[in-house]
Amino acid sequence: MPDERAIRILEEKVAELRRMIEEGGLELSQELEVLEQRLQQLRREQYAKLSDWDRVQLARHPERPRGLALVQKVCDDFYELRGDRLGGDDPALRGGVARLGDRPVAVLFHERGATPAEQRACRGGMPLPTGYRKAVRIMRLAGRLRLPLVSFVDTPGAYPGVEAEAGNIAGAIADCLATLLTLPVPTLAVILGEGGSGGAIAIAACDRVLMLENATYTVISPEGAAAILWKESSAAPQAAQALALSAARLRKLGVVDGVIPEPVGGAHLDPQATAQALREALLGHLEELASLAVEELLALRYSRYRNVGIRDAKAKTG
Amino acid sequence: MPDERAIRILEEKVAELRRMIEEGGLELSQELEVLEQRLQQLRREQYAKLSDWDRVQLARHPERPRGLALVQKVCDDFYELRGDRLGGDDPALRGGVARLGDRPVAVLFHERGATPAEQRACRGGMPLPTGYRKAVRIMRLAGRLRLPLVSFVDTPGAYPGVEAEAGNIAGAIADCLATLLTLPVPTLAVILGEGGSGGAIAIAACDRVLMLENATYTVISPEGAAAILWKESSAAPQAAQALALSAARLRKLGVVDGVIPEPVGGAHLDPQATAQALREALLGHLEELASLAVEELLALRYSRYRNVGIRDAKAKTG
Amino acid sequence: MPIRRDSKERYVEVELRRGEETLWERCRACGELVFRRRLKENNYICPKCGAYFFLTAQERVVALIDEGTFQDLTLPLESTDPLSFSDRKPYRDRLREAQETTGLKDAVVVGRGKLAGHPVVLAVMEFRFIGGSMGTVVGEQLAHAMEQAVEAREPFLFVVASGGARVQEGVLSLLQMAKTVAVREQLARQGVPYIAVLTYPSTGGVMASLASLADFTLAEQGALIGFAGPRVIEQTTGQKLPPGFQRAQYALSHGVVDAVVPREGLKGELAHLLDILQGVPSA
Amino acid sequence: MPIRRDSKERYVEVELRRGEETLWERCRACGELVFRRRLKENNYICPKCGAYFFLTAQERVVALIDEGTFQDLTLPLESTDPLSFSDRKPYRDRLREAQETTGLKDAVVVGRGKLAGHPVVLAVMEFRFIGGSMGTVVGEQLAHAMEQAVEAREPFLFVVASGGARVQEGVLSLLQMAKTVAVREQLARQGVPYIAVLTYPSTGGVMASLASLADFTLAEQGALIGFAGPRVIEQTTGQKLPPGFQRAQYALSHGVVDAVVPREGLKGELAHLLDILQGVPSA
Ligand SMILES: [Zn+2]
Ligand SMILES: [Zn+2]
Repeated sequence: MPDERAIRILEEKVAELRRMIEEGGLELSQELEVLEQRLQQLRREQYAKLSDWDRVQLARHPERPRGLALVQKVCDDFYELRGDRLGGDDPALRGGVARLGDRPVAVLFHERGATPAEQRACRGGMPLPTGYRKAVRIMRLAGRLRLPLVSFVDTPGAYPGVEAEAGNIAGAIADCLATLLTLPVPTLAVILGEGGSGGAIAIAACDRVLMLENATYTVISPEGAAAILWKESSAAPQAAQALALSAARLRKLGVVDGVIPEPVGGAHLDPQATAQALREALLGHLEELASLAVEELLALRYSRYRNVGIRDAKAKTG
Repeated sequence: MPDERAIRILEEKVAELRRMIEEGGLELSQELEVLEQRLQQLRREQYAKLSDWDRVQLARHPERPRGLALVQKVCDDFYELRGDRLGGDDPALRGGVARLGDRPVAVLFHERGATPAEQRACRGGMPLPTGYRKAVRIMRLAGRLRLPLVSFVDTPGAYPGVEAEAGNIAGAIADCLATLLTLPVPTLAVILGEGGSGGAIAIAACDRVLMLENATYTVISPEGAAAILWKESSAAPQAAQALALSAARLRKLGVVDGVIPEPVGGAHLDPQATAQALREALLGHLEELASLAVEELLALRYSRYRNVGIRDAKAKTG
Repeated sequence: MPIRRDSKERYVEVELRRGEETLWERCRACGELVFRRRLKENNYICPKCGAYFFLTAQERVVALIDEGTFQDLTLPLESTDPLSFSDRKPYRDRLREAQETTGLKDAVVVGRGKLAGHPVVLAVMEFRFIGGSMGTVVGEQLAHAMEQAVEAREPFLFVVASGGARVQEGVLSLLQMAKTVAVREQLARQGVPYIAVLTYPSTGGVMASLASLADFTLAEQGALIGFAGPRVIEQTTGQKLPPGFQRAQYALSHGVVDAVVPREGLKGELAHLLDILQGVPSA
Repeated sequence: MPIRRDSKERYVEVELRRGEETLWERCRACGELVFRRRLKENNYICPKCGAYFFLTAQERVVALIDEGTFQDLTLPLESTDPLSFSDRKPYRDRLREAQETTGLKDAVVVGRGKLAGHPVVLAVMEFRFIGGSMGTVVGEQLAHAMEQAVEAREPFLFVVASGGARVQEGVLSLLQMAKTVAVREQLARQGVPYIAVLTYPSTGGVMASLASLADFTLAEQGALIGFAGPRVIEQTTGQKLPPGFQRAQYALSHGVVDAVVPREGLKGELAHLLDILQGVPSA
């Protein structure tokens, strides 16, 4: 982000002027306006040239709207459901029931935690098997009660640790997929921040998959790909580019059904506007999906996933 | 068992004579025959007057045929399936697929262990949540592959321990019941030894429920009932009588569909004959159930369990 | 029922209230005398120490259902004593005594009413009736309640207060586990929501069947939730029980319940959930 | 692929065999030279030390399927390199090299044949092809294999040897997890048995989808079974890995597989299972 420094300087100046106006009562509003316009312009210019690696940073931005705070902004009401009924409850993958517009829905979302203590408990938003098993429970509940399911995806990936393996994290993710793909209700996913690998797709393999403009969705982190394929961690920006992890690339690949624009500079600069845009997109897709008969919905979903990548595997004689 | 001592003495004499005949080549076979007849007669007499408390002892007899050894005798072939796919595998509740006559079936059974080490691992045949979750997995597999399910029940009850509660043993039993009662294949249970409370019914709520002649099936152990209701442990024999836990009483109550006779003196005196009788009973019931359409099977099952006890709750005006 | 204190949960004392109408009641947790009307106004929470008193099934109904909307649907059934059971006292005598104490025929009340305006069908267990145990009558009443919920297409609310299956009806009680689960699966098939509220105690056969299978499970603060009772576990295994074992917070952290709610917040919490579920099941 | 020894499992060494046909092969576990024909006769288990050599997909087929009954059903597909991916080397070059080494178009062989007389449809992964990774071609071949099994009403056998999703096809590889699971659900609906055999390695995206959802799951002795690789776990968490971590016996004791089978017993074990399942699916 080459213009980053200019933007920072301008931001400081704007803040300074604003303070002077407010505190000292100085008449500098014209100067302020000029500076603000210039700042917006610079932001737009910088924003227009974001590299995929820049987007990875935005997707990970500590102030990016995500988790419970965002779900509460997007939905009209939310009631959290806890526990997998098998002995545990993972704070890194949460869910419940909510109203979205006029509709009751079931909701799943990754959580990174609001406080440092919560953040530790959420392991940076990397769920344990118990999280995915709670997700399966909530999916089944959604199926029983005919509630559409909305997934808010934001995880670096499932937790790579001994306790996760001891609890069969691979099987837990597979069970999520099997449940989600046969669920007799509309399913909708939106990638909010990081859509990291198996830990993300476990709740993202839906009838419709949306992405926020700067979100990423990838089979492996750019750092991981750099280490494995380039054999040097400094290749992460290149890897980010190569992996086609941006919303725009994935939209072109047909993996994503819609890209939701973010405020200039990124979602963290206006969480309320982001939530509002998200809400409208979700309401529109829900409306469409709700008009389908269950058999039709399942047939469309099956065809979508049965055929994914099929045109990328070309027939070769011999 | 008042004639117990006479029987033991006769048994010793018979064994002694037999040894003398074999080792010494003595011609005592006539005497042996007389003694053996007398022994059989005593056994029959004693057997005819068994109290329910006596049957509790027989059901718990350490040499009673049960677990893997019995399943292998009853079935033509058996392949064990291990693990709940959630992180554990309980040796106290086992299962797999087997052939029974011409039919592939799924099998579940309680296990108490053959060796002392196994017995410790099986906690006296009291399963943990992981055991019931493995049972649910095998039930679902039976449903997918259209395999009739055969349950061999023999447990003092689910394990009453901290780890069992921490793993939601109550929920695990409830899940077994919910899965079993909606399984789209014929289900058959036979109570082999102890059918102890929730830990037993979790796999016993089937289309047909059979009992070995001296097996018990009870809501609480006689000792437990004595402690709670009589406030003295010495009342266990009375409690056994009061609880109506015997096959004969339960057959009369309509809880059990068939009682399989045991060899005189109890199943432990001839495991092979017991297994054979069991096998024939199971084959007969399987044959009957297999002739039903799935919808009919489920309707009959629903009506059986929906209506259980209904005639025991009488309408009362006022 | 011994008095139990648990340092991990503020509201944890549990007492059996006497049947008689007296002006004052002595709190067995703190020993203070409490004015009975004051106690009632305070949701039967001791104003001195915060201990919870048992609620009768009728008091639960009053606490949860909007005034004037409750319709009693309890079937006029009582047990036939199918085993002719007698321990130190005949079961028939125990039944008669429990009926006299509670004014009920057995350990559950079934009805229909509105909760903060939302129609529900509910079943509320009565702990004073032989420990809220489930025999053939309770099983039939619960089945009936769920069938009413399916018929009315209204959420089913089950308030649990039960030590388990009724010993005096033997395996017939055990089989009520299967019966109630079978009917619960009809709710599921019909898309009818099922909300369970677990109170002190929710254990044994009821917990190992219907009470564990709700779509939404709330625990009243201080509730005891599990399968085997704490004393049985200590005696059978010799294990030392961890602090807070089987209490509502323990159930929450072990994935068994969705929320722990103080008694005074229960109706509001249920109203919140029913608000969200408005329109479920769809007609 | 580093050589790993695990004191808990006798057969645990794993090696990559060279492509060339040589008379002798050096065992990287014990360092001894082994006569290649002897190695082959011994199921590619080192006769000196018991180490397992990797099997190619074709060798797996030979080891499992009755002679003369195998019919190759692999579709004539290869990757279009949908992302035009290049790291230090273009993906197209990697594909070409892997194709030359293995004689396959991608990392899986699909076919139909008899196993001890029992008809099966099988898919066998080829670890030498870019680590047995699953991209769009592998996903399509697996879907195709399962559809063949449904059509023929024959059990589906999946022999896993995969490190996970193919990085070079990005999210399209990730989505093959959903694709293969969706088709697996068709097997379930149709009552077609699905048997998985997990070998070294069975990790990553393949394990977190199709490979975890079998009706019957056998692990070859020494198999590595899990989601995250051991090195990733050590690096991310700093945790010390327990002995035998993610090995076949560990998977067995953690409820992930039904049996651990030495390589020489694998066909017999599968035959036993198929014997019992005879007549499943019913026509
Ligand atoms: Zn008090
Ligand atoms: Zn060697």
